[in-house]
This record gives sequence, C-alpha cells and structure tokens, in this order.
Amino acid sequence: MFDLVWLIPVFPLIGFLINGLIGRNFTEKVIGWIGALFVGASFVVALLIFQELLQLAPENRSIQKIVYTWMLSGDLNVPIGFLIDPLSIIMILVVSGVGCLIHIYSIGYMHGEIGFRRFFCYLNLFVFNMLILVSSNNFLMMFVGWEGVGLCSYLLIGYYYEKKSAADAGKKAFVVNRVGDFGFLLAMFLIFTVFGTFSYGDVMAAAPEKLAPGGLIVTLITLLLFVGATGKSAQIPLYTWLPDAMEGPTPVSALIHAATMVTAGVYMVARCSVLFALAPVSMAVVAVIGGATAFFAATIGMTQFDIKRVLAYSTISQLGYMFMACGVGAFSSGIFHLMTHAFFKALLFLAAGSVMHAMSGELDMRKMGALRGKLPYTHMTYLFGTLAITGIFPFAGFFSKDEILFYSLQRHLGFWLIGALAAIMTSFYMFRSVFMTFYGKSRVEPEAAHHLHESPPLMTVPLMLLAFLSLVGGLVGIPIMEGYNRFGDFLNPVFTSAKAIIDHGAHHAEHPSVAAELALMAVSVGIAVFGLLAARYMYVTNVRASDRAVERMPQVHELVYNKYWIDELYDYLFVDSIVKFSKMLWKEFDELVIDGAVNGVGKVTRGFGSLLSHLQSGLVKDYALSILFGATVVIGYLVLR
Amino acid sequence: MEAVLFYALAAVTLISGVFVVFLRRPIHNVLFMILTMIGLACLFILLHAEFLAMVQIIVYAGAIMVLFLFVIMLLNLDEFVMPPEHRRVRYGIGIVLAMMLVVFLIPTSRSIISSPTAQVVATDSATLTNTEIIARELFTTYLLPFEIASILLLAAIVGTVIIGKRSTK
Amino acid sequence: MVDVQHYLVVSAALFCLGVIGVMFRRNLIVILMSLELMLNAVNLSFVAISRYLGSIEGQIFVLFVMVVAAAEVAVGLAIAVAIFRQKGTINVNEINIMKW
Amino acid sequence: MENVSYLLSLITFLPLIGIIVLLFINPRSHNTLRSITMVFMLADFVVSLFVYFQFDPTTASMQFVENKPWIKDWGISYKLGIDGISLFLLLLTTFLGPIVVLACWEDIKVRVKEFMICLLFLQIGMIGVFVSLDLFLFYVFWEIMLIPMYLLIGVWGNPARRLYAAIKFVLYTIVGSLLMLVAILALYFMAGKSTGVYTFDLLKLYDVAVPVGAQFWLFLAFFLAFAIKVPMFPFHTWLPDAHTEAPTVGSVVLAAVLLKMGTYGFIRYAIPLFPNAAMDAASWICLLAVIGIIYGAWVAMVQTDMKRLVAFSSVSHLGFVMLGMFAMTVQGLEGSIIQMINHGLSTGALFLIVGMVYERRHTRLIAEFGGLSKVMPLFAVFFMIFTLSSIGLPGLNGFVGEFLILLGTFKVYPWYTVFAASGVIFAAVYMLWMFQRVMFGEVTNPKNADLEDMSVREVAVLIPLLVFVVWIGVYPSTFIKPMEPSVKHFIQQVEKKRALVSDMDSSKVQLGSTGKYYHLVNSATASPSDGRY
Amino acid sequence: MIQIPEVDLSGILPAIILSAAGVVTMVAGLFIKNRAATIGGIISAAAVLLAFAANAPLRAINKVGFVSMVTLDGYTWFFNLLILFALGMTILTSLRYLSDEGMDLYEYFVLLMFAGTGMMFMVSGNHLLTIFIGLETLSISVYVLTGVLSKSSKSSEAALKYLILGAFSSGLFLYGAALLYGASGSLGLPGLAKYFQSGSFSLMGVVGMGLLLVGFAFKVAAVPFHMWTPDVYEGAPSPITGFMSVGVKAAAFAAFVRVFFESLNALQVNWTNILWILAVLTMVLGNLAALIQDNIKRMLAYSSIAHAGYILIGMIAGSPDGVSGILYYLLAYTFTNLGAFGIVTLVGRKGEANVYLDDYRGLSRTHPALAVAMAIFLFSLAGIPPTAGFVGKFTIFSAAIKAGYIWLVIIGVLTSAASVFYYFRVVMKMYMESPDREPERLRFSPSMSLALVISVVIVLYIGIFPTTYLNLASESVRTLF
Repeated sequence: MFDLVWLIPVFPLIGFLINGLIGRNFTEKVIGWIGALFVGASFVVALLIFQELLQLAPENRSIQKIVYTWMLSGDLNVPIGFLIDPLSIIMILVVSGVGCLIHIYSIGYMHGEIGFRRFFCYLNLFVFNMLILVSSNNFLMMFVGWEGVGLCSYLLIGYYYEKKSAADAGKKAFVVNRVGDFGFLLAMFLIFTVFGTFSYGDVMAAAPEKLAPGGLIVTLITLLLFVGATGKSAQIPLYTWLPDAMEGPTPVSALIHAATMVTAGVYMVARCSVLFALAPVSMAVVAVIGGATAFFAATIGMTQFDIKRVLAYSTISQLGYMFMACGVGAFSSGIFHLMTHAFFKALLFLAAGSVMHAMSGELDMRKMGALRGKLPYTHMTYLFGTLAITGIFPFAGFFSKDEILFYSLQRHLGFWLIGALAAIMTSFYMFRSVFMTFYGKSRVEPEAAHHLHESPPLMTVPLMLLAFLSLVGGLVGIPIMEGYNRFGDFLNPVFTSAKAIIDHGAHHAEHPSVAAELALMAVSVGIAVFGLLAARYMYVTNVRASDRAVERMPQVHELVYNKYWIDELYDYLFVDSIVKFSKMLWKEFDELVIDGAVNGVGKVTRGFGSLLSHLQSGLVKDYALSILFGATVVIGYLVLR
Repeated sequence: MEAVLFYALAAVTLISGVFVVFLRRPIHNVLFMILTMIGLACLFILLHAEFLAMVQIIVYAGAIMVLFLFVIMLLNLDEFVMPPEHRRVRYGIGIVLAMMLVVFLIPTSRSIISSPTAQVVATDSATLTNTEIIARELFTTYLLPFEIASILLLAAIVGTVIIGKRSTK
Repeated sequence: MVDVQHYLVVSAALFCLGVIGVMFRRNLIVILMSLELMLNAVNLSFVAISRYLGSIEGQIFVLFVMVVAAAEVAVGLAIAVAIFRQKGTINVNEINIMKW
Repeated sequence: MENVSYLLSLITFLPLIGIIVLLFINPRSHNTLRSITMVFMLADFVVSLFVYFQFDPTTASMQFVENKPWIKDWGISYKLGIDGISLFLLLLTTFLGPIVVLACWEDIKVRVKEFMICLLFLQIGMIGVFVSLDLFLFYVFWEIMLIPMYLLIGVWGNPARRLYAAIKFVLYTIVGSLLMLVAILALYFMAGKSTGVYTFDLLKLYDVAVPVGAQFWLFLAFFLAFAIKVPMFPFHTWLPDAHTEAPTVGSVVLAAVLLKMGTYGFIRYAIPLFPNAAMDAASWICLLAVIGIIYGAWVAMVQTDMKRLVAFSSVSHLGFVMLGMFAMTVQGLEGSIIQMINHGLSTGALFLIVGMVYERRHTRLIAEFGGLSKVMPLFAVFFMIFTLSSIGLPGLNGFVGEFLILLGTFKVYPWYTVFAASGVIFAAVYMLWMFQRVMFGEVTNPKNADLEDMSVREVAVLIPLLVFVVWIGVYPSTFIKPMEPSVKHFIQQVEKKRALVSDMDSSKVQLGSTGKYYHLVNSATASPSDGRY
Repeated sequence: MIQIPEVDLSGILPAIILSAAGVVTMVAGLFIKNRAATIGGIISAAAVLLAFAANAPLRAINKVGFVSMVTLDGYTWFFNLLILFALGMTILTSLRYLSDEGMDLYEYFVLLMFAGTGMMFMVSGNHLLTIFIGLETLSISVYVLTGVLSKSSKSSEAALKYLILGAFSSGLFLYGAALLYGASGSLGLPGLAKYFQSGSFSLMGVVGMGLLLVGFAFKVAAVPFHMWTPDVYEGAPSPITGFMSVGVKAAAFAAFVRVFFESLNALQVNWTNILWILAVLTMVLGNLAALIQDNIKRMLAYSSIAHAGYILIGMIAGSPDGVSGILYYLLAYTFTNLGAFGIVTLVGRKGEANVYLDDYRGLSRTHPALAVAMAIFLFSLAGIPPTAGFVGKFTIFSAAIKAGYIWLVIIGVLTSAASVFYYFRVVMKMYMESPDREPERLRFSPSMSLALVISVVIVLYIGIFPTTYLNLASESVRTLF
C-alpha cells in the first residue's frame, strides 16, 4: 500500500485534469462529483495507508517512497518522493477528509454559479498541491506544494474576479505569501548549503551534528523558515491577507483559509522540529509571535460585523495558538489543535456559508438575528463549532486548546496569560457571532427574509459530519492523562529527537500533578463560559451594552475596528513607496538618465556632424584655406619636429 | 653682375606677382602676369635653361596669357564689379597660414646643401645645347610621359570643346 | 654665381603669392592666374635645382608642368565661360549653391 | 572527428533554401508564402530533432563537428559543433521557428513575402550563432541577424516609434559588437604570437592563456557586446523600445532567442576565453545582474503598456540568467541555461498573448482592458499559465531555472541571492497586477465586450509552448542531463585556466621573446583531437 | 642622333587600348549623327574587355619598363583590374543616363577612356613624372566630366571647384616633387628610395614628402583636404560621381601607396604619424558629417571620405597585411559604391531630380529588387557581414591591430558604428516609409541591370568567399616590400 502513496496527490490531479480539459460539457453534478470523489479516493487511500502504518512498530513508522528524480544538477538531487510518518498521514487525512466534505458541500453551495467547473478545477488543484505539501519527503517538493496552494488560494480568492475587491484580495494573498516564500527559499538555500540535501530525513538526522545548538546558522534557518510560515499561516506581520481572503467563496474559506492551507506553516514548523529545537531563540520568536498573533487577532475579531471576517480573525488567532504551542515545544499539541481546528473551523465556515446561502449572500451580522428557527441544522452545527472553538468540554477544541495552555504555562506564565486572554476573547466574539446571527431579534431585511430557507442536504450533511467530528475529534487526545493521549503517542516518534534536544538543553520539567492539570482544565472551561456570558449579556440580554462599550472608548474601538490601520500602514510603507520609486526609476532614471545619455550621445554626434558639415561653406576659397591649413600643419610638423 | 641681374629679375618677378594678386582690374592682372612670366624666363636664362625660357615666353606669355586676355575681352569681364565683402577673419587666417608656409619653406630651401646622389645626365652639356639635351632626353628616357602628355592635351582639347559647346547651346 | 637657395626662396615667395591669390581673389580669372603663378614658382624651383645638380630631369619636368598648366588653364577658362553664361558672374563667392 | 555529419550545416542553411524558394513565389499569394515558410521551419525543427536524438549526453566534447577551412591564410574555418550548452538553445530556436510562422499567419498582412524572408534570414543568423565554433564565423552570424531584425521592427512595427526603436536597436548592438570585433582581433594576434598558430578556432583559443592585464580589456569589450545584447542593466534601454515597437513575432524572436545570444556569448566566449578577468569581474557583474533583477521588476510594475511591461520583465529574468552564470557553480550555470530556455518559452508566449490582444483591439494599454476573463475564458487560461510560468511557480518551468540559479549563487554570493530572491516577490506583483487589470474586473470598456476567444490557430501556437513549460517544470532532467557534462567540464576548464594564468603571472613566466606575455596552456592538458576541449 | 630606346608595348597595352579606344571614339563620333554616345559606349566597353585580356599577363611579371618610367608588376595588374572594373561599370551605368539626359555626347566616353589611361599610368608610374602626368590626365578628364551636365549649374560649379582645388593641390604636389628632387637629385621612385635609405637625408626631402602627402591626401579626400569632395560629388553626373569615388580614389591610393612604400618608407615614422591624425580626422568628420545629409550623393560623398579614412588605416599599419587590406578594401569598395551610384543614377531620373533621401521612400514597394540591391550595397558600406565591405574593414582593422594601432581601430569601429546610422537611414527610407507622391516607374536599361547584378553578386560573393581575392591582394603587394 505504501507504494501507492503517490496516488494520494494524483487522484485530485486527475480530477483537475478531467474537469479542466474535457469537462466543458459536463453537468454540474458530474463535475462536482468528479471533484469530490477523486478527493474521496485520496482519503480512502490515505486511510488504508494509515491502517498499515498503525500496524508497524512506532519507531518504524517513517517510510519514504521515491517516485522519480525531479532535479539533478551537480550535487543537487531532488526527488519527487513521499514521506509517510504519523505527522504527514494525519495531515493527509485531514486534508483529504475535510477536503472531501467541503467538495461535497460545494456541490450544493456553488450550484448555479457560472464558474462552477472552474471552481472545482481549482479546488482539486488545491487539494493536489496541499497533499504534495504535506506528503513530500523534502523541502523543495514541499515548497512546490507550498507555492501551489498559494496559487490556488489566489485563484480561488479571486474567483469572483469581476469584483475588484476579490481580485485585489487574491493578488494580495499571493504577494504576501510570496514574501513569506522568499524567507522559505532563503532558508532552503541555507539548508542546502549546510546539508547538501533537501531531504527531511537527512537534514534532521544530520542537524544535531552539523549545527551548533543555538548557533547563528540554525537560528537563521529557522527564522527564515518561520518567515515562510508567517506568510502562509497569516501570522504577524504577514497576516493581512487572510481577512481579505474572505472575498472568496465560503467553501474556499473553509478549506483553504481555515482547515488546510493556512496550517501549512504549523506543519512546516512541526516538520522542522529538530531544527527549531536547536534554535531556542527561534523557538522563543515563534512562541511570542504566535501568542501575539493569537491575542492581536482576537481583539480585532471582537469588533467585526462581517461573519466571515470574524471567523477569519479567529482563524488567525487560532493559528497563533498553534505556533505558540510549537514555540513552547509542544509540537504534537500544535498539530493536535491543527487537526481539531480543521474540523471546527471548517464547520464554522461552512455553516456561515450556509447562513450566507440562506441570506442571499449577506454577511453582515447586524442584518441577521433570530435565524435559529429558520435554519435549524445550520444553527446547531454552528453552535457545535462555536462550542468546540471556545473549548467547552467535551468538544474537540477543549482538549487541544487545553493542552496548549498547559504547555504554555509550563514554559512561561506569560504565554499562558496571553493564551487565556485570547481564549476569553475568542469565546466572546464567537458567541457574539452566534447570538447576533441566530438569537435575539431578527434584523433581517424583509427582502432577504422572504427567501430564508435551510440549505439542501448536500450542504447540511457535510455540516453534520463535521459537527460530529468537532464533538468527538478531541477524544483521540485526552491531554495529560497517561495512556489516553493516543494522538500524542502516535505523533511522538516524529518529535522525539526534537524533544530530546529541548529537554537536554532546558531544565528538566517536573511533571505537574494531576490536580494542577484538572484545575487548569477547569480554568479554561471557565474562561470559555465567561466569554459566553459576556457575549450573551452584551448581545442578547442587554443589546445596548455593546454600543455603550464602544461609546466609552471610541478611539480604541476605532483603532481596533479598523484593524489597527495595519493595512494602510503597509500600503503606505511598501506599496505606495515602491510604486512611487519605481515610477521615478522609470521616468527619471531609465528615460531621462540612460536613454537621455544614449540619445544625448546621438544628438551630440549629430550636432558635431552638423557643425562639421557647416565648415563646408560652399566657397572654394575656404576649401583652399583648409588645404593650406592642412599643408601648413603637415609641413610645420615636419620642419619643427 | 649675375647677382645684380638675379636680384633685379627676382624683384621684377615678385613685384609683378604681387600686382597680379592684388590689382583689381583683370586686365592689369594679365599684364603683370605676362611681366612675371618674362621675369621668370629671364631667370631661366640666368640658370642656363634657354629652351625653357623660350617656351616660357612663347607658350606662357604668348599663348596662355592671350587666352586669359581673350576670355576677359570676350566676356567683358574687365568692368565686372564685385560686391564688397567682409571676410576679414578668414583673410587673416589665410595670411597667417601663407606666411607660415613661407617661414617653413625658407629653411627647407636652405637645407638643399647636402650630398645629393644626383644622377647627372648633362655630362656632355659642353658639346650639346640645352635644347638638344632636352630633346634627347625627351625622346629617350621620357618618351612615355611625353606620349601621355599628348593624351592629356587631347583630353583637355576635347574637354574644352564639349564645355564650350554646351555653354553656347 | 648666385646661390641656388636664393632662387628657391624667390620660388617659395612666388608660390605663396599664388596661394594668397587663390584664397583672396574673388575673380575666377584671377584665381586661375594665381594658380599659374604657383605652378610657375614650382618651375623656377625645378630649374634652379636642375642647374644646381647639373641634372636635366628638372627641366624636363618643367616642360611637362607647362603642358599641364596650359591644359588646366584651357579647361578652367572654358568652365569659367560656361559659368559666366549660366550665372552671369565670375565671383567665386557667388558660386556656392552647394554647401554643407 | 570520426563521423562527420552535416546536420548542423543543414539546420543552419535550410532556411536559406527556403528564402530562395520564396523568391520565386508571387508576393500576392500570401498563403503559399506562409505555407512554404512553415514547411521549411518545420523541416528545420525536424532535422534539429535528429540532432537531439543523436546527441550523446554523456560527453562534454563538441558533437556534430564540421570543420572546413574558410579563409585559410587567416586561420578562419567554417567550424560548427554543439555541446550540451548550445544544444537546447539550438533546439529552442528551431522549435520557435514554426510557432512564430504560425503566430504571424494572420497578423502580418502586408509585404508577407519580405516578412517571411526576414524570418528565415533571422533563423539562419540565430542558429549560426549557436552552432559556430569559430570566432570569425560567430561574428558574422552575430552581425547578420541585425539586418532582418532591423527590418522586422522597422517595417512591420508599430507605426508610432518603430523607426526610432529599430535604429536604436541596431546602434546599441553594433557599438558593442564592433568593439568585440576589435577584441577578437586582438585576441587572435595575441594567441598567434604566442603559439605561432594564427587561428580563430574557438577550441584552440580556449587553450591560450592570456595574461590578466590584457584579459581585462578583452573581456571588457566582449562584456559590452554581450551585456548590451542580454541586456544587462544599465544597457537595457533599447529593449523596451524594440520590444514594444516590434510586431508580435518580432518581439517573440527577440525575447526568445536574440537575447539568449548575449548570455550564450558569455558562456561560450567571454568567460572561457578570459576566465581571470571574468571571475574578477564576476562580483560586479552579479551586482549589475541583481540590480537588473530588481530594477526590471520595479519598473515593470509601473508600466502602462503590456508589451513594455513584459519587456522589462525580461530585463529582470535575464538578470537571473547572468547571476547564475557568474556564480560559476554547476547549479547556477545549469539554472542559467534552463532559465534561458524558460525565458524563451514564457516570455515568448507572453508576447504572443499580448499580440493576440493587440490584434483584436489594436492597443496594448493596460488601462484599455479589464474583464477579459469573462469574454475570453480560454485565453484567460493560457494567459494565466504563462504568467505563472513567468513568475516562477513551482511545477512550471520558471521555477526550475530560478531555483537552480539562486541555489547555485547562494553558495558564492549569499547577499546577492537574498536580493535576487526578492525579485521573486516583485515578479508576482507586476505580473499578477497586469493580469488582474487586464483580465479581471468587469468589462468596463464596451469595445472589449465582444472580443472573440482564441482561434484554433492561436491555441495551436501556444500549446507547444505550454507543453514545454510544463515539461521543464515537472521533469527538468530531460534538459539538465545532457548539459551536465558540458557544464561541469566548462567550470573545470575555466578554473584550470584561471589558476594557470594567475600562476603564470605571479611567477613572472617569460618564455623568450614570443612567449613573453602569453603562452599556451600545457598542451598535455588540452586534448589534442580536434573538436574536443 | 637620338637613339629611340627599345619599347615593349605589351606592358602598357591596356592603357594603349584605352587611349586608342578614346581616339577611335572621337573620330567615329565625328561621322555618326545619331546615337553617337551609344556607339562610343560600345566601343569603350569593348576596349575595356580587350584591356582586361591585355592586362592578364601582367600579373606574373615584375619589371620596370620604358626606361624605368613604369613598373609592371602584380600591383599594377591589380589596380589595372580595378580601374577596368570601374570603367566598365561606369560605362554600363552611363549608357542610358546620357540619353535620358538628352546628351548625345560621345566625348563623354572619350574622356572616360583618357581618364582610364591616366589612371593606369598613375598606378604603374615608377617616376614622379609618370605619376604626375597620369594624375593630371585623369584629373583634367574628370574635371570636364564633372562639368558635363549642360543644364545643371551644380555641375559647372562642381567642375570649377574641382579644377581650382585640384590645380591648387597639384601645385603643392609639384612643390613637393621639386623639393624631393632638390634633396635627392632624382624623381624616379628607385632613386628616391636609394636616397632616403642612405639614412642621412635633408629637411628638404622630408618636407617634400609632406607636400607630396598633401597632394595625395587631396586626391583621396582625406580631411582636411577633403572639402571639394561633397560638392563635386553632388554636382557631378551620378555615374561620374561613382567613377570618381572608386576609380580616382583607387588610382590615387595606388600611387600614394606605391610612392610612400617604395620610395619613402624610410620616412615611415614621419608619415605614419601624420596619417594617423589624418585618418582619425577623416573617419570622424566623414562619418559625422554624413549623418545629417539629405542628399544621397552628398551623403555618399562624406561616406567616401570616411572610407578613405579606413583605407588610410591600412597604410598606417605599414605592413604587407595592411596594404593588401587596402587592395581588397578598394576592390570591395569599387563594386559596392559603383553599385550604389548605379542606383543613385537610376533613381535620380532625368536631370537628377531625385537625389534626396526622401526620394528613396517606398522604393522597396515599387522596385523590391532594386531596394534589396541598394540595401546590400549600404550594408557593405557599413561593413556588415556577409558583404565584401565587412571583409574589407576586417582585413584593414586586423592589420592595424597586428601592427599595434589598437586605438586607431577603436576609433575606426566607433565611427563606423556611427556610420550605420546614416546607411540604415536609407534602408529605413526604402523599407519603412511610404512615398509622399505616386512614384513613376524607373526605366531600367539592360546595361544598368547588368551592372547592378554584377555588383550585387560580387559584393556578396567576395564577402562570403573572400579567400581567393585576399590571396590576390596579398600576392599583388609582394613587390612593394
């Protein structure tokens, strides 16, 4: 079965090619199901492989399959090769599984869109690239997928290309991602210079020998890799593209900008755990950036009215969590949260999409309210998602988030504090969205109210499946309890060497008592409940409260509501100034200086020509004078020589 | 005696040369030109080039100058009035250059005293006259140039004819 | 016996007179005369040197120069006449339709 | 060489036969003219495929060598041959031939006969440059192709500024190449004086070690000629004009092949002949290359004319080529060669695409467009793919080249690489921005509302390019493998010769009067058989 | 009694044939009423062909003839060949021209033949007298030919200017000859050589050399002795301009090179320096002034000045390579420029009304073949391969570099880069602009077509396969060194 691993990415590719090349006359149904089934097929293969992997001894669960040599140049040898280990198989399963559900959902959601086929092509292409990203056995191939998903993200965000904002958002996403990729590229160059290979296995194996712990090189490599991760995973300072990315169709937001692509950064950091472990400074940076992002995005999330934007900031914030986890050395917790997040965030987005679907595309929560009755399934599933994300026991988010908070506390109280604060805010804005959308008084415009209807089963079934996963997904990794964290145990072989390095370097953390752990759990549930209550108070019980809060500190609200003016700042700092400078280069330097010099030489030459030919006065006497002059000079030279 | 003669003739030649160049009426120019020719012819005699002196008088003073005179009369150029002109700078340059040329040519002329590997043909100048020597040389050594000169003259004649022909058309 | 150098200096002076004539006079006919003057100056040099060297070659050369001079004058005058017929002038300063 | 083949001559001069045939065709029967050109271009391509299949990818030596004395007294020979470095440039040229003809099938309606003759003529010059192994012969081909290109730009170009662009192209090029001619001659005599054998044979000249001082000047002259052709910053300003004013296929040929002649010149001539000077100057040249990368990208970003934008992107792309080349690492060089091909394919395709729009709308101003995706979906797909190829998306060709270049350069010039890699970001900015402004948004300009989508012919033009764009991206080994021995050998030779020359100078070798300044590389190290170096 | 020396006419047979043809034409012309010019042309053409045949044996021999008045060697042979080419082509291009201009002038061919005769003596002259007389024969014929256009005041003006300045420079030349004579006592080239090789030479000799140089520089139109060139080239009938630009120039260079290399090579240091400056001035001025010309004849005049500069480089190089480069260059230039002037003649139409660059607009549309031919000539003039002009420049530059004159060559190539501009401007007019008025068809004559075809073929042929001709050139200069 392992030999068939290449099928996993190839299935979606086939789907893409079929739809793309010959799908011109297919009906929507055919196109949709081709897309979904090929992704499903990947999922099935992945499951089979997973099955097989489980049967191996934990220490043998790392299998490389090389398909062919991609690039061979001098000492560079890059294969198209796959690595199957617990980390990648989990990623593969998440990507193909959630991806498949979203495909199915999209069949219903995208019904009647003009670019239906295009949409599914892109979607399949995306899954292909994402699978390449997570299943490759070397950095370069990962980079291929990495850029590929960026491309698909670009295409899908710009799906409604006739809308300028959508096209802009797509481009922004791509470019910002490229900034990150720039870091990734440089990191790869460094890696190759140091190790002479791109293969994870070789790099990780050789890293402890070749790189001094905490050394400049490894710090540089990891920081640059992290730059890549910040781009892809929308962390400070490269997060600005993600909220704009909500211009894309909602399934896209669910698939790419919540469940899979944006988590690639986390995956990458986890994949390079050994390198990061060797660079404590980078670890700290990752943790700090992650924590800061988690907090920062959450603050913005509290003020937004666009339901998808709320979710987008929530995604950024949750990604911050994952990075914080990685940064404090809890890689498996990060991945665990990644997985649960994939479930519930996809769910939330899809549910939001269902709301939109019902509301004829309306996104502003101020124009919703009391949709509970009209959209029962949607409401339920959205609620499930919210409960999961806020970390209410026993939903999936509870387990994963708690684990992260736990490890953060172990590292430093500050991390825990910031995590907890973010959790409060998360709970607040998530329930705020629930209340504003589904509860309270209806603010739906009559026109839209008329059309309100629950989505078709094609959409609701995936919702329910995801809701189910959000409910039970956490159970595979009950934290701390020895023997119950199946998930952690499964993943651990991947991180053992990293762990070893960290533990070796750091103080030996004593295992905390179970009581403390339980207390922490209680605290985190408490936090979630507090957020719930606050939201309920402000948006259900006392509707004016929120306005009052805004009135009380208008500047702060203004600042947060406008996302701290970061976009504008970036525009000013980078976009405008470079454009201005480039214009200057073009007009002043290229056309004036260089061309001016070139044309100037021409002009001067011609000027001389004109001057010289004007010596030619037409008068024979002057001609004689010229001859005389020449003769005199010649003779003078010879006489005086 | 010879020296006096030389200086006198040289003076005549040069002064009439100056008149040729600077007098305004063409007819005067021609007359002084003839005088120059005669002066030169006398200098030739002084240099024992009797044949050339003769030719100088006959051909130059006689034929060529008459040609000039003829044209001047034909076209009634003697009364041709030139408009005034203002080209002093160029004149200045011209004068300076001409003077420099003279300045350079004088030391050059003086440098003749060297040991020339002269191939002296006129060994028997005692027995033959200048004219005879020239004749002999002309038809032996310089036979070819002599023949070419005939073509040259033919070309000149033809040329003069066609230019004359077309200008009278 | 007058030194050959004297002849040469006279020749040089005469030559320069001719040169000046070519450059200064506007009258075409006079310019042609000045050219003759130059050639005559050369002739004087030749004859003087011929005498000095006792070589007849110079005198022969002079003969040919005279031939050439005659030919040039003939053609030159013909052209002058033609130009006068065409333009009604023999002022070389006015014969400048071609320039630059 | 054991088996002499005339394949290269055939490839080079097949277009000449085409020209002769065309001369006898009635200038009004356009389709006949086009078809005949097409036939010859195709035939040329087919013959070059033979070359490809018979090419021995395991050796670094010159293959298919032909050697005939041409001007014997001067040591000028008609010597052709290819190795792994020139193989693909040759193939690229022949490959683009038919495409170009197909592309201009409807575009060129006036003076078709002359146009086709120019195209074939150009083909001769370009192929000749890539296959010649004699400096004189090379120079002849190098100059020859000026003429048809001049005519292409000047006659069939854009009415507004074609004359200016054409003459600018010619003058820029000729200033450089004439100085190169001087350097060629100087080299010839230097080599002749030291070895006693006066020859223009490139392979023999490879063995001549020129002292560092002289190398500097000679290299400078070669550098100027090639840098103008490439074009490197700051010699690039002819390029936007030439590209913008040329007819579509003119731009295609210009971008795809002509610019490669400059970069190829560096690899084949400037560097191996003067390794010391080249390597001493390498860091400066790389600096210029990096400036070119960023400069080209930035200026491209603010262009309002699509063709001009693509032209500036060429400056940026070729900066990469130069950077990789002067890094003198296997990856850098291979990346550089691959990038040459890539640039030929992608930028050529982009020019074709711009040309297609131009044919429909007779404007190339970005502002005139918008929303074309909706009107021309198929076109949008192609445009997108080539845009992506141009910005170096992995899986397509551009990435392979850029990646190898950057990787190869990183070991040598890490800082340059950092800046060069930022070009990757800007490439995305300017290309996508253009794409967005042209293709996305609503159709605001009514003139765009009912443009026709691509015709079968146009698809047929782009499909072959597309195939290779993907092929190189997915399986670059096809292309890298044959060039590997040559590239390795190249680096080895350069290093060896470089070391030798610097030793020679430092130890003040003086070998009598003739060998006072120059002497032959130890003849034992140079393989004696002709055609191998 | 005068002993007439034994004469061997075979050596100067080509010249005799030409002059005889001139005389025959002249006499025949008297008796023929109609189309005398055509018959004159045919006679001349036949004479040229005969002279070709008569010239052939000269290649192998090497001797002096006529009491050492002429040298008969490969060098003479080569230049005779060039002169015959030039004459032949000029005759071909003139035939229709004359009748178009309404001039039934058989004298035209008479003078052409006489000019040819003069040139042949000029190139074979072994004595300053022969050279001088040859030069003057040539000059006087050409003065007249320049002024032959009866209706054009430009033509007379050109003739006048040419004559005055020609005579002026002849004066300088003669003065130089006199000084050389005074210094060495000899006017024969061997005598001069002997004198200068003795090592101790006087100032007089050196200055004499300088004046001789000025005289030659005038004839080859080197700056600053070039001023006559543009005006004369513009005013003369186009075929004659072509003839002047190649024939006169070739003959002048031939004599120039022979005198300076055979007799005055001991003074090489002196004249090389002077020529260096002259060459630079000539190349720069010629090319730059040509940039702004609108009249194609004037432009080609400046271009021919510039080419004189390039040829001078060959002299400066001072080696057999350089001189054989000159020979090859002149060969290439002969066909190129005569071809170009043939087209100028053709396009000029009646009264040379269309000699401006703008008259070439759209030529490629109306007469594609003619435009191609013109383009080839222009490319050859610009020195772009694979034309003869390129090989010519290449030989000369390579000789100069070999001799170490690298800066001269750099100036040369830079100026020739500038020259590309004006040559390509004509191409631009022909191919890239459309005529502003409806063009009338040109009237081709068979002879003109023949001339153009020959030129094109040769320009390309000796550009692509120059070996034979390079060998010819280098064999031909062997006797000079």
